[in-house]
Parts: sequence; structure tokens; C-alpha cells
Amino acid sequence: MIARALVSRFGPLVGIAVAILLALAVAVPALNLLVPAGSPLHVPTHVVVLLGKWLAYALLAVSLDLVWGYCGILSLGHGAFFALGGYAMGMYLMRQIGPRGVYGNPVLPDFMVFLNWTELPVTWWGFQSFPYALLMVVLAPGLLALALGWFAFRSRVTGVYLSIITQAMTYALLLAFFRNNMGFGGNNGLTDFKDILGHPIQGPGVRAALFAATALALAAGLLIARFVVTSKLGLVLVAIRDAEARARFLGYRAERYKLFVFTLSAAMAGCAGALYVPQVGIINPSEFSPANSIEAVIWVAVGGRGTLVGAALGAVLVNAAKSWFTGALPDYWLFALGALFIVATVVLPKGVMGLAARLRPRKAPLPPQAPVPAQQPAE
Amino acid sequence: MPLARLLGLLALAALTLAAPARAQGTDVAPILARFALDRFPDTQAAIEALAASGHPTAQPVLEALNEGRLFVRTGDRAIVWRDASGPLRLAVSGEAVADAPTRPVRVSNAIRRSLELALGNLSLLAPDPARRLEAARALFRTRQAASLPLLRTALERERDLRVKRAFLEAQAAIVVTATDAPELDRIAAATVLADRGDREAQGVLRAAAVGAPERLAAEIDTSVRAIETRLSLLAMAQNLVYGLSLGSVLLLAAVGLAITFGVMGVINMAHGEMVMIGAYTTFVVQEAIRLHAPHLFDASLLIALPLAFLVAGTVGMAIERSVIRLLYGRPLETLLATWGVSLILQQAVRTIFGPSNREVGNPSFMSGSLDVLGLTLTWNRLWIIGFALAVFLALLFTLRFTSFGLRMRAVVQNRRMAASMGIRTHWLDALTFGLGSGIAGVAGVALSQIDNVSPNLGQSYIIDSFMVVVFGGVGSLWGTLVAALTLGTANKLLEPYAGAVLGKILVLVFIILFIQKRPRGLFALKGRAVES
Amino acid sequence: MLSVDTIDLHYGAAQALRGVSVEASAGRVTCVMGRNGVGKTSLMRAVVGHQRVSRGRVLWDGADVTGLGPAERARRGIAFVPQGREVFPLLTVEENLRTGFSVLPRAQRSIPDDVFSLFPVLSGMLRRRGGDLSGGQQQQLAIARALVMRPRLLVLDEPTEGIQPSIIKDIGRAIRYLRERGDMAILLVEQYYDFARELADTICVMDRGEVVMAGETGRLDEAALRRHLTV
Amino acid sequence: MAAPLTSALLYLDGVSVSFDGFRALNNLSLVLEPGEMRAIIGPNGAGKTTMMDVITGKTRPDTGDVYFQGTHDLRRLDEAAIAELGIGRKFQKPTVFDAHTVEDNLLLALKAPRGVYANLVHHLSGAQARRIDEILETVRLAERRREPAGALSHGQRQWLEIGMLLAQDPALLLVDEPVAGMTDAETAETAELLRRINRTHSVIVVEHDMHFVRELDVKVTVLHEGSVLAEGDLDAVSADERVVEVYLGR
Amino acid sequence: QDTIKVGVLHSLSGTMAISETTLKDVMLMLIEEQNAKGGILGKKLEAVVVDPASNWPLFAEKARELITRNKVAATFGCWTSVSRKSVLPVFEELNSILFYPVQYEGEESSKNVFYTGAAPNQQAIPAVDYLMETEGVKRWVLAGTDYVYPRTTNKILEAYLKAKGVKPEDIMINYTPFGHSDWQTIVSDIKKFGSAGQKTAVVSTINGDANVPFYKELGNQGVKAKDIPVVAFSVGEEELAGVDTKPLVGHLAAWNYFQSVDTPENKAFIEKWKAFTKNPKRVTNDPMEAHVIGFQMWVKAVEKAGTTDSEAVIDAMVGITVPNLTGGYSAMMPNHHITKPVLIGEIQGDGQFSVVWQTPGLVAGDEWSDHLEGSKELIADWRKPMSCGNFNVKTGKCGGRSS
Ligand SMILES: Nc1ncnc2c1ncn2[C@@H]1O[C@H](COP(=O)(O)OP(=O)(O)OP(=O)(O)O)[C@@H](O)[C@H]1O
Ligand SMILES: Nc1ncnc2c1ncn2[C@@H]1O[C@H](COP(=O)(O)OP(=O)(O)OP(=O)(O)O)[C@@H](O)[C@H]1O
Ligand SMILES: NC(N)=O
Ligand SMILES: [Mg+2]
Ligand SMILES: [Mg+2]
Repeated sequence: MIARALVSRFGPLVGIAVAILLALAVAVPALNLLVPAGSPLHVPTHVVVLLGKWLAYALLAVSLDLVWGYCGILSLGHGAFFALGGYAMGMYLMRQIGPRGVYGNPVLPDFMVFLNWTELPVTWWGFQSFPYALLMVVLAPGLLALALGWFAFRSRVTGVYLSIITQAMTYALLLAFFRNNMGFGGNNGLTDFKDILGHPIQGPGVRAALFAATALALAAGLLIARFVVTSKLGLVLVAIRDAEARARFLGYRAERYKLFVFTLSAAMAGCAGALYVPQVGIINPSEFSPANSIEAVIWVAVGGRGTLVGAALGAVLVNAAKSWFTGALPDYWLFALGALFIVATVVLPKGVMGLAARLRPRKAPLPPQAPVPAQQPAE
Repeated sequence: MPLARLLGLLALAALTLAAPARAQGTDVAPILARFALDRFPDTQAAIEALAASGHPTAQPVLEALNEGRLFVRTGDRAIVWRDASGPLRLAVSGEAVADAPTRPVRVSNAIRRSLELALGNLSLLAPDPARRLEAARALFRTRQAASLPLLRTALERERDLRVKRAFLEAQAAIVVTATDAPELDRIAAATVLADRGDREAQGVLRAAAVGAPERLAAEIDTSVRAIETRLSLLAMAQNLVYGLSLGSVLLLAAVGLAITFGVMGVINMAHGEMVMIGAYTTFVVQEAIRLHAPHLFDASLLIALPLAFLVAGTVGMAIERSVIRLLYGRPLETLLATWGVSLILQQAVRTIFGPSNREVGNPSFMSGSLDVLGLTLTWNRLWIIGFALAVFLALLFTLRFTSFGLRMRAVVQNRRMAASMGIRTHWLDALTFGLGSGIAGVAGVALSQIDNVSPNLGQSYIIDSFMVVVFGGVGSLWGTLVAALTLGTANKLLEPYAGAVLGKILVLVFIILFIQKRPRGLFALKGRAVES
Repeated sequence: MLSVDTIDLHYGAAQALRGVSVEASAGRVTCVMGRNGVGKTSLMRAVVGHQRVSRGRVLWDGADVTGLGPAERARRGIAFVPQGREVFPLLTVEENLRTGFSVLPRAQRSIPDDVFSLFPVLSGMLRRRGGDLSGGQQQQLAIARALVMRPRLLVLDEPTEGIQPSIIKDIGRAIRYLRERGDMAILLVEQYYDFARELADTICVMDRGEVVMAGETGRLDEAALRRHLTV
Repeated sequence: MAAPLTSALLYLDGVSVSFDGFRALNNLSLVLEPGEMRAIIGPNGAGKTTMMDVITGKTRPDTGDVYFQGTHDLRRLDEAAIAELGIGRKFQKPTVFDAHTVEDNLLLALKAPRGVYANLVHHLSGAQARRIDEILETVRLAERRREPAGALSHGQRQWLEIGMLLAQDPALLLVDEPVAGMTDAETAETAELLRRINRTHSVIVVEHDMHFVRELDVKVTVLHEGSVLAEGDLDAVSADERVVEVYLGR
Repeated sequence: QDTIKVGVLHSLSGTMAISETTLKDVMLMLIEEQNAKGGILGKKLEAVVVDPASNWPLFAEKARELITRNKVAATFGCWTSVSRKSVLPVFEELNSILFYPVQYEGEESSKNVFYTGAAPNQQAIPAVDYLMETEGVKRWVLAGTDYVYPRTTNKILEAYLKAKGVKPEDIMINYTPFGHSDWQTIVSDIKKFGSAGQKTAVVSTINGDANVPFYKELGNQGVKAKDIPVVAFSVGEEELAGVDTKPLVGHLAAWNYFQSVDTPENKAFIEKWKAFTKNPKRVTNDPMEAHVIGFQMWVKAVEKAGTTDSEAVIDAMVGITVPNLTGGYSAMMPNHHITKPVLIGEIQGDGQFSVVWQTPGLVAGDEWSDHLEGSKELIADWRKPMSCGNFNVKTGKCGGRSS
């Protein structure tokens, strides 16, 4: 029923995906909490945690697909937005520890006590409040994206140049967050969380709730993204992606459109990070590492760029493969993963979703190959 | 340092000077026996006693100890030594004996310093000017007042101007810090040091200033300040050189990418691994040379260069033919595939060579440093600067002035039309990618001289390389050159003030801001040709 | 002698050519005409090898070249002036011309003088980048580039598009000259009927992917032909 | 806003543009009255396209004035702002959005608010849908409306771009070589279409096809080496020796 | 057949593989050896190797997988502090056991973790004492990679040096990013700092990969050990395998074990190791010894408890004593740290260390540094009834400073 309504409004793919997510959001917690551990239907907690992590990654992938797939902004710094959202949540969780830290300081997190800090730095103010933290989850990455985008898009930085400045951004943040003076825990980051909203974070109910929240957030993310790309604004985005100059001659201010999706996407990535952190239990500067952002791009490519659902699927597939390989083939898994990427590109030019499209009976003729224009060095 | 020890040393030196044969009578056997105890205090004592003994065996034994050639014969705990080649000799008599199992007499830093002092004094009058120079420098550092008389004697005899100058400076260093010397002498000594004008001279002067009488203190103060000014100018120059050197490392790392990415448009995430392959090729070459032809070691890099080019180039061509060729017209997907390739190559190297660092040695011409005008230029860096420029120029020439270069550019700009001009695009694509990869391999040879040779080598350069190529302007070789040097220099000029971490952050911020000003990089191509 | 033998051509699922046959031989000009989107360019692409045919054969010089790539065809003497110019944007005019050397033996690697006498503007712009030229200049460069290859089959897809009248006349004269030299076959797509009629020995009219009329220029029913060219 | 400096719709005075020392426009002056259609001809490389680049904000002139409707200094505006003022353009090399269907190309061009929010909540009105149908008929692409523009032939892309210009409904149309690659019959029809448009819009057309220019039957400006060589009706300029020499040929 | 599973949680790929892979291998060897002796409690041991790939969240994920899915009895793993911090909550939540074999910054004690590497008082402090006493060092460069272990160690050292009367201007502190490879400026700064006329030494907490270029630069710029000795806490035999050590002879490292230590236990161990890896050139190092000790202790504790049940084993661990490879016996202390000798070695031309000094007896690991405000008054004691990791001796309460 809901599924049918979703499909009619958001198209079959997103509709089905959202329906599945809603079902997961109910079923997984239920099977984890209500079904006894011995039963074959029982979903063990570590699986819940794992699934939750993958879905958080999937949300990051969807946010990236929104800008890359539909607007041609190949962000190699989306991990930064993810990490900022994660830090915002992590800071809330740290404040929740209260006097239970190893040094027993009621206000200051352990690492600050250790560094002889006497009071909480301004950046940490307000994080004892959950709503404030939620606000920062969206605002911190959003504002960073807004600032970076404001300058970059107005200066008409495009293509690889934009990619590189996003990469430079995340790299700079990586180095900055490593610095203990920044007050975010340096290399060790934030960890050893205890409570969320007053409930112990390791409690089974909280685990299940976090999973459900992640599934719902992903569903919402897909719906929002789908809404954006199916609106006329979505058409404009694709137009800008393919021929920005031409779109300007039609009167579209490309910079504003880009700024809008970039910021939206960054906020979405921030949410993904915020859901990720309580589930994996740590946030540290390595989340800013450029390689992480590149990996996110790869999830999207594996799943199928410009399909939203594909991006989510790609994230889950690659991470599932990684989780499995690192356990099953600890010495050789990089060969397997590397081969997976190569095969995916060569055999599945449009990603997993492209494969799906190929297997479905054809309705419209395949999008033909556009006459290849004089090739520009990488866009 | 105990005075007795010094006196002993001096006595030894004096004896060597005067009558080498006289002290034959002293019994060195019990002294030498202390070496066999393998306890540092005993070794130390033995050195002192040996030096004081004036026995002719003292010098060869001490030299042997200094160079790790002094042994304890395991059977009877006799002390023996040997030349670089040649038979074992009994320390007591210098008599050659048959080979036997031995263990070395161990030394520590403290022992090395005693040895330096003992041998330094011995060397002040050595026939070889290089050793006299070395001794003078050691004396400058240790400033042993007791050595003064010997130094004066040596000074009188000295004919070599360079050595003479070093003796004078050593003498000045001793005098200026000697609180019991007449103030005028000390002031004169201070002037000598001020003339020398380097960091060490400044250090000595500073040490002398402690508790110095007023006039001397004033004199030292001016000298120290003059030196400071000079040194801060030098520091600027030195930082520029460091910047140039870092820049050339970046250039080397990036220049291959300027082909595969800049020219061909392949987002080549496996570029770093090509560099890594070059470095491992160097390792393999050196290993083979160590095993089979140690005398060729200094030529190892020369041999490794063409090999690295071939190996990396061949791997590159194989990658192009098997994967990249399927992706033309889909430049973004090359990112995905080459990322996969890079994972595989990393793991392959880890499997074959192991996960840890491999040793690649510096040939002698790349070891040590050159001091000019107070600047320290390490040889390996100098060679790398020259090498990077040479590679750059060769590439520039190939691209601009050869028909291969022309075809290569034509293929990249319009593959289909290039084919219709009769250009075999497949072959050219493979060659171009091979060229870019081969150059990365050659870079690996050079980088193996300053960095780890480990499976992670490539990863540590990939980001910087992309930064350089993009910052310079994709498709512009000159841009890559200028970008590499700019980023290198900026980094090194910032580092002394901001520290390495903040310096790097500032450089990144600089890149972000700069690209706002020039959205297509430093050497942006302009005009319709690009916009269309 | 070129012989296109009942070829079909598809773009994905869409068929652009159906059983098209055309011939061109040395010393003659074959002109293909037809409204927009009927398949003229597709036919040219099939001849030079830019697009694979799904049925039929392309014979050149008595050999079957259907399976060969564009580079091999170029090496066998086929030169192409594509619709939309496709000059190499970042190469200079001179470099654009020199790309044609790939098919020539070392001794012949020079730019023939008549190229510059035909297109005098180019000689003044040798150092300018191809992509910076004006539309018409690019078109001239594209023709010149093909001539550098000294082809034996010259395939021209709307070569006069965007070119000023006086040079169109020159191009006409040049084509006539090349035809008369007798060693070159010319296959031409042209929309401008007067120009076509003056040059062509054979005219071949296409509609919806098929050849609907073909024959010696003089013998064609002009009214019927014009009907095919109107909507 | 200041009082209009001129009553002309488009006013170019003393405009020069150079690229690396090469003067593409050289002290060019040109005035277009409201409602006027003007044909511009001139040798390859005369600067016709560059002139359009200057008007639409793609290229900044080195010197000279460019005013639209007397008050808008086009040198200070960017492409989007100029487009929103009501200047539309068809490019010499047809440029459309390849990934979009033919009708989406038209929808994107259709006169409507260009803001981000407006487009996020946009709903296609009946009038707009009808307008798109109408244009599809005009450019004869109705059959292919749902196909991606990338699949069109060269000539069809030309037509689609003309359609987009119609959809945009600007006060001033700049049309660069509209009939290149069209058959004689299509050429005649395009001329007819432009004349019709000219009833309500101002137009600048660049063409090398003299039959077409003749059919337009409007004032002709001949550019040469970046400035005006001659101006007048077609017969007059065709008779000009210099025009014959540099452009028409014998 | 029923086996006892042992988790091995070391990065086999990514930046840390360079150090950690060896530890995986040594675990495999120890387990094989134990099985040859008949296993424990009559059961064979089975190693479960996973690759957390130098990725900290992945460490936590893999730890959880080892404990809940593979049901390992104990896990041997981690190298960096952040990886330990990442898995710590998992081990505590699931009440499982981790053996952590690397020298670290201290300031931690967990019921579920056994720290077999050195705490700062088992490495850094003795090294500084040595330099002060034997080499007469007056000026100090504290150079480290910018992360927690160096920061903490340097903080402790700074406090310690100042307490010993070293003036602030005689201490230079420098941090570099991970993987830093251009050491020109810093080495030249060190030379500069060292030319002020007083004996200078460098205390290096530079991590992993950055060391090779650092030492190459030291060699090339001619920084000699007899002038400015460098004492490192993260450079062992494995790290030196990548450098030509001839120009570096005399520079120092402080550890609790060196391959060159001449004891029968060590000789036997090295032989086994070379045979196991089928590589006569494979070196051994300190964290390997830590795993050897940790593993023996675990085996003993399991046998003592008669079960692999975590709670019982944890209780049985304290007080267990096993021979270490340097000729003594290491004991597990109530704070879950062990007693170890401290050795100072000088780098030799062949890439080995020659021991030039060593503590007369064993030093017990001090998790809460005595040199830092706020942790001075903390102790850990996991024996019942105290069972506390941060007991405040002033307030007499468990739970840190101010409570
Ligand atoms: N970016 C540039 N760099 C160098 N020269 C340029 C550039 N852009 C245009 N030109 C030159 O400026 C001149 C004017 O070009 P423009 O495109 O305006 O000519 P046009 O009149 O439109 O010609 P056509 O009829 O061939 O389209 C040409 O000679 C061209 O080569
Ligand atoms: N790359 C392509 N992908 C899909 N369809 C294409 C492609 N190129 C052309 N077509 C279709 O094939 C048919 C023939 O196109 P072609 O370009 O051959 O026409 P043409 O006769 O050259 O037209 P024009 O006069 O406009 O140049 C057209 O219907 C066109 O839409
Ligand atoms: N514990 C360490 N060395 O990170
Ligand atoms: Mg065509
Ligand atoms: Mg033009």
C-alpha cells in the first residue's frame, strides 16, 4: 500500500527502496530484540550494528550522488562533511559522559583534563543539549559547504579543479583535527561514549533504535534527493552538469543551483556522519582522510552514478564486501576488492543499476551515445 | 673530562712526536686485557691507559677500535685487530696470526668520544692533511685546553692553508673559552671566531660569554649579533634551497601524472603505485648487485633507471591495454578502475616483498653533503633537483617537438578524428600511458633515495601529485613545473614559522584560495579552444 | 573505387541506415543529398569507419574494409572532413595539418602548397590554436587537413557549412580540379542544390535511412529530387 | 536607474576585443532599433561571432560601450543576467543539452522564473505545455520529443536550438548561422519563420547564405576585420567592390 | 573437534601493515607451538586472523566480529593507541580480553585489556636518565609525530626534565604530520639547536614510516651520534630494516627487548622465528616479545583458571609470571601492566642494536604517570575487591580526580 503510493510519486526504484528501508527499520529491531538468540530468525546485535553502519554510509553515498550524479560536482571532500556531522554528534556524546570519565571531571572530556585545560572551549558550548547538537550536525557541514561553494562556484571553479579544492579542504581539516590544540581530541578523536539521550549507548534497545533511525534517515534522504532531482530544478542541474555555459545563456545562475545542492548534500552527509558515530563508537580525524572521500565516490560509481538508489546500493555492497573479505581473506582481500572495482567498471559501465536496467525489458530506446565531442582533459 | 686522561693523551702525542721507540718497555698486555672484559668503564680506562702508555701499538689498536676492527679472540680472550683486509694481528705485538673465531670489542658514544680525542690529538701531526683537518675540527668542538701546546706546535709546522686556518680557529675556540687566558688574547680569539661566522662559532662565543669580563663580553656580543644577521640571511637562502628540493621531489612525483592525467585525462589513482614499482625495481637491482657484483654498487641507480622505466612502463601499458582502453570517453570511471588497480598492486608488492620497508642505499656520490657559503646541501637532494629538471625537460621536448608528442596530443583531444588522420590510437594510448607510468617509475628510483621503500610509498605521493598537476593547470607541463616548485617553496618557507603541520594546512588553504582566483590553475589554457 | 554494399547501421536500438548502397570512383564526384536526419552523416561514418555497420559491406580498392578501424582506412587512402569540423582544438593550425603526416612516407611529409593557395587565411594563422579559429576558418582547416593526407578517397560531410561565399566558390573550383586530376574519388554530402549539381557526377538522394534516388546528375528528375528535399 | 542614454534597443560603440594581440573586433559600432531585424555578413573571422559573444556577456570588450535598451550596460552583467534581460542566442555550433530529451530542452528554455526555489516547486502549466507542443511542431521534432537531444542529427540540433530560442521568447534574438546544413526548402522556411518572429521581436542574424539573406529582406551590415565595412540593403552592399573583393568573390 | 579460538587483530594492509603484519605472524607461530605442546586444557588453539586494515572504526567492527561471531577466548592485537581506544568499549561491553603489545602513553587501565608493551616509565624516563647521566645532555629536542602517544610522552618528559632543573629554553618541541617525509628543515633546526655549545640530544617519538626519511636526512646532513645522539622510542629492528645504518651508528633506542640480547631464551626464539617464517633475515623486535610474554601469561592463566571464561581468566592473570626473552621473569601487575627491564641500545652498522645500558632490575609499568598533575594520585588495581582502573588515593574513591 505505502509501497504503491511511494512508487507512484517517486518512481519505482526509489519507491521500492524506501519501502524496503521502512520494512527493515521495523523488522531488524524486532528480530533482534524479540526473537530469542537461538532462533534462526534472530538478528544478532553485531549484525544490527554492521547494517546500521552500512546504511549510514549509504546515506553519505546518496548525498554524494546528488551533487556528482546530477550536478557534475565531483566532490572529493564529502568525507569532511560526514566527519563534521560525526564530530557534532560525538561532542554531544562526550558531554553525556559527564563525571564518568577516567579523571572524573564533570564537564571536561578526559583529553582536555589531560591537556590541563581548565574550561570548555567555545566550540564545545551547547553540546550538552541534544537539539543543539542535532542543529550543529546539519549546520556545521552545511555552513562549510556554503562557504566553500559560495567562493568556488562564483569563481566558476569546475571539474577537477573543484574536486581538488574539496580534497584540499578535507586534507586540511584532517591535519587540523589531528592537532591537539584544536580541542577535538587529536588523533584519538572522541570515543568511549556512554549514553545517548539518557540511555546507555550499548544497550540493545538503543542499538536497534539507532539502526531504525538510520534506515529512516536513509529513506528520507532518498526521498528528498529524489524530489529534488525530479523537479524542474533537477533538469536544470543536469543541464548545468552537461553544459554549464549554455545554461547560463538561458538565464540560469549556475552558481546558485550548485550552491543549493552542494549545501543540501553536505547537510545530508553530516546527518549520515551523526548516525554513524554512535554506532561505531568512535570519531577520529582519519574520517577526514582524502582516501575515505574517494572511497565514497567509488561506492557511487559501483552502484551507478546518477541513480540515487544505486549509490546507496553501491555503498552497502562495497562495504559488505569489505567486511566480509577482511574477515574471510585477511591476507588477500585487497586483491578481491581491487578486482571487484575493475570488473565493476569494465563489465558494468553504469554500475549495478546499469546492470539492472539492462536486464529489465526495454521500454524506451537506450540513451544513445552522444556524438563524442572533442575530448577535454578530464572533467 | 678528567685531567689525567688528557695528560695521558698528550703524553702519547708528544711521544709519538719525539721518540717513537722509547716506550717499548711499558707492558701493554694488562691494559689490553681490559678490552676483553666487555664493560664500558673498562674499555674507557683501557683507552686512556693505552694512550698514556705511548706504546707503538696504541695508535693501530685505537684506530682499529674506532673503526670496529678490534676483536677479542674467543678461545683465549686475546685482543686482536685486522686491517680492512689482511690477517688478524695480535694487539700486543702486531704479529700476524691465523684466523680464529672472534667477537668485536663494543663501543658506545662515550667511548667514541674518547677515541676521537685520543686519535684527534694523535692526528694533529698526521702526514695526511685531511686527517689533520679532521683533528682540528674535532678539537674545535671539544675545546680541550690541555691540547693547546700540541696545537701550537702543529700550527708552527703547518703549511697547508686550509688546515692552518682550521688550527687557528680551534686555537681561538680554546682560548676564548679559557677563563684563565688574558682578556686581550680572548678578544683576539673572538675576532677569529667572528670571522668564521657560522653557527658553531656562534655557539662557542655564546659559551665564552658566560661570566666574561666586560670588554670581552661586549666584543662577543657584537660578534654574536653580526653572526646572527648573517645566519638569518643564510637561513632564508637555506629555506629556499629546501623549498626547491621539496619542489623537485613533488615535480618528480607529479610529472608522470601530468601525462596520464594531465594529457590523457585518466584519473590515475594507480600513479603512486607506478612510483612504488620504480622504487622496488631499484631495490631489486641493488639486491642483485649486493649479491653478485658489489663493486658496481655506485652504478646501481644508473642501472635501475632504465629498468624502472621499462618495468613501470610495461605495467602501465598492460593496465592501459587491459582496463583503461575500455574506458575512453568515460574519464570518471578510470578513477574507479585505477583505484582497484592500485589496491592490487599494493597488495601484490606486500605479498612479494613483505609489508615492511626495504633498504635502498645511497651510492657514495649521493651520500653526505656539500657545504657552500655556509649552506648545507645534501648530495642526494642536489642530484634529485637536477634529475627532476632533466626529466621535465626531456618530457617537454618529447611532447612539443616530436611527432610522437603531436600524435599523442591529437589522440587525446579527439580520439576518433585522430584515427581518421591515420593515427593508430590504440598503440598510441598504450605508449602514452606507458610513458607516463615509466616516468613515474623513474621518479621512484629517485624517491627511493630519500623515502621509505614500502608498499605504502605510492599512497604518500598520490594526493600531492594530483594537487600539483591541478594547481599548475591540467594539461600544462610548465604549469606542473611551476606548481611543484611553488608549493615546495611555500611549504618550506612556512615551516620554520608555522611548524610542519600548520605549514601544510596553510599551503592547502593557499591552494583553495588561489584556485578561486584562477579557476583553471596557474597555467590555465585560455580562449575558445578550451571553452568549446 | 569505393563500393558500399547494402549496409544497415544502428545507434543502439535505433536504425539509421537501411540497405544503403553507394559507389564512388576515381575522377568522379558522388554527392549525397537529403533532409536533416535522413542518414547522410551516418553513411559517411560507415565509410570512414567511425560507426560499425550492422549488415552489409564496405569495399575499397577491391578489398573488404568493413572490419577495419578508421586508422587503417586512413592508411589506405581515405580522408574525412566531418560535419562539425572536429579540428584538434588545442593543437595549432600547423600541428593540425601535420597530424595528416601519419599516413605518409617520410619523404612526403610536407604541407602541399595548394592547400595554402586554396585557403590563404590559414597561412597567416599557423601558430593559432585550432579551437580559437572562427567557425568558417575551422571548416577550412578541416578540409586542408584532409588534403594534407593526399587521399585517394575524399569524404566530405557538408564541407561548405559556415564558409563565406567567395571561398565556397574556391572550394568548388578545388573539387573540380581534384576530380579532373583523375586519381581521387570524392564522396560529398551537400545540401545546397546548385552547388551539388555543378560538381556532382552522380547524385544520390536519401530519405529515412534509405537511398531513394540515385543516378547521373544530368539524368535525374529534378522535380522529384526537390520533393525529397522539402518537408 | 538612469534615464536611457539612447533610444536604440542595442547600442555598440567603439567596441574592441583582442586575443593575445590579435584584434577580433576593432572599434566596432552598431545600433539596432527596437523591432528591427538586421542581417550581418562578412568573411570568416570578421568578428561576427565575437560580436555576439560581447553582447551576451561571454567576452568582455577591451574598450567601448555596449548598452541594451539604453540603460543596461552589458559590460557589467554576466551571461545569466543578460539572458534574463531578454537577449537570447542561437550558437554557431549548435549546443543543446544532450542528456535531456528534446522536450526537456524546450522546457528548460521556456520563459519562466529562473530562481532556485521557483524551479524546485515548478509545475508545468497547461499554457506552457501547449507552447512546447507548438514549438515542437514548428521545428518538426514532435515525433522525437522524448528522445535525448544527443541522438539528433546535426541539422536537427540546429532546429532544436532555434526552438529553444523561440521558447525563451527574448526581446532580442541573436541567431548565428541558422540555416547552415539545411536544404534549400528548409532555408526558405527558416527565413519565413524569422520574418514572422520579427513582427514582435528584434533580431540579429548572421549568415553566409546570400539567398537566405535576400529572402529576409532587411538591412545588411558587412563586417570585416572587426569593424563595419558597409551597411545598407543587400543589393547595395553586394554592389560594393570591397565587399565583393573580401567576401562574395567573383 | 572443539577448539579454543584466539583472535589476531592486526592490520595487514594500509599504513600500519608495515609494523603489524609481523605481530600477526608471531601470533601464528606461538599458537602453532602451543598446539605442538598439546594445546590448552586438552583443546587445540585456532587462530582467527582478520584485517582491520589500519582503519580505526574497522578495528571496532572486527573486534566485535571476533568476539560475538567467532567467539574467541582472547584477542591479541592493535598497535596504535587510537585503534586500542576504538576497540576498548567493545571489549568492555562484551567482557572479552585484549592483549596490547606496544609501548604506549599510559593514562589508561581497563579491566579487559592487558598492556604488555611499555608504559612511559618503562621506556621514556629511563632513556632520559641515561642521556643525562652518561652523556651529560643539557639541551633536549623532543621530536614526535603529531598524535597522542608522542604528545603524552613528551608532556611527561617535559615535566620530568623541568623537575630535574632543565630550563624551558633548553627544550625544543617539534611535531610533524604522520608520514612526514621532508625532514630538511627540522634536521637543520636540530643542528642549529645543538650548536649552542651545550650537549644536545633528540628524543624521538617519530612514528613508523616517517623514520626512514628522518634517519636518511640525519645521515646526510651529518648529524653524528657522538655529537647529537637521537634516542627513539618507536624505532626497532623492523624499522631499521629499511635504512642503511652505517651513518647512524651510535644513535639510540630504548626498549624492553632487543634482538641482540644474548640469552638462551632469545637465541631459541630467534631461531624458531626464522624457521617459522622460512626467512633467515627476518628480524625480531620488542612488540613481538610483548606478544610472546602476553601469550605465555594467557596460557598460564587459562590453565590456572581451568577455563577460557573471560571473568575467570582476568582474575587469574594478575600475578602470573613468565620468563621474558631478556633473561628475567615478567609478572602481570594488578594494574594489568607488566614488569619489564629497560634497555638502551645503540644502532650498529648491521641494523641491530648493541645494548649499552640496562636497568638493574625490572620496572613495573605505571599506567598513571607520577609526573603529571591529575594522574599522580590515580592508581589501578583490578584485584577484588578494589577492581578499579582509576582509584584516587587522595579521595579514596574509584572514578578519577574530582569525584
Ligand atoms: N580566443 C581566441 N584566440 C585567438 N583568436 C581568436 C579567439 N577567438 C576568436 N579569435 C579570432 O578572432 C577572429 C574573429 O572570430 P569570429 O568567430 O568572431 O569570426 P566570425 O566572423 O564569426 O567568422 P565565421 O564566419 O567564420 O564564423 C577570428 O580570426 C578568430 O580566429
Ligand atoms: N549518435 C547518435 N545516436 C543516436 N542516434 C543518432 C546519432 N547520430 C544520428 N542519429 C540518428 O540517426 C539518424 C541519421 O542521422 P544523420 O546524422 O546520419 O543524419 P544526416 O542526414 O546527416 O542529417 P543532417 O542533415 O542533420 O546532418 C537521425 O535520425 C539521428 O537522430
Ligand atoms: N602506542 C603507540 N605507539 O601508538
Ligand atoms: Mg549530417
Ligand atoms: Mg562565426
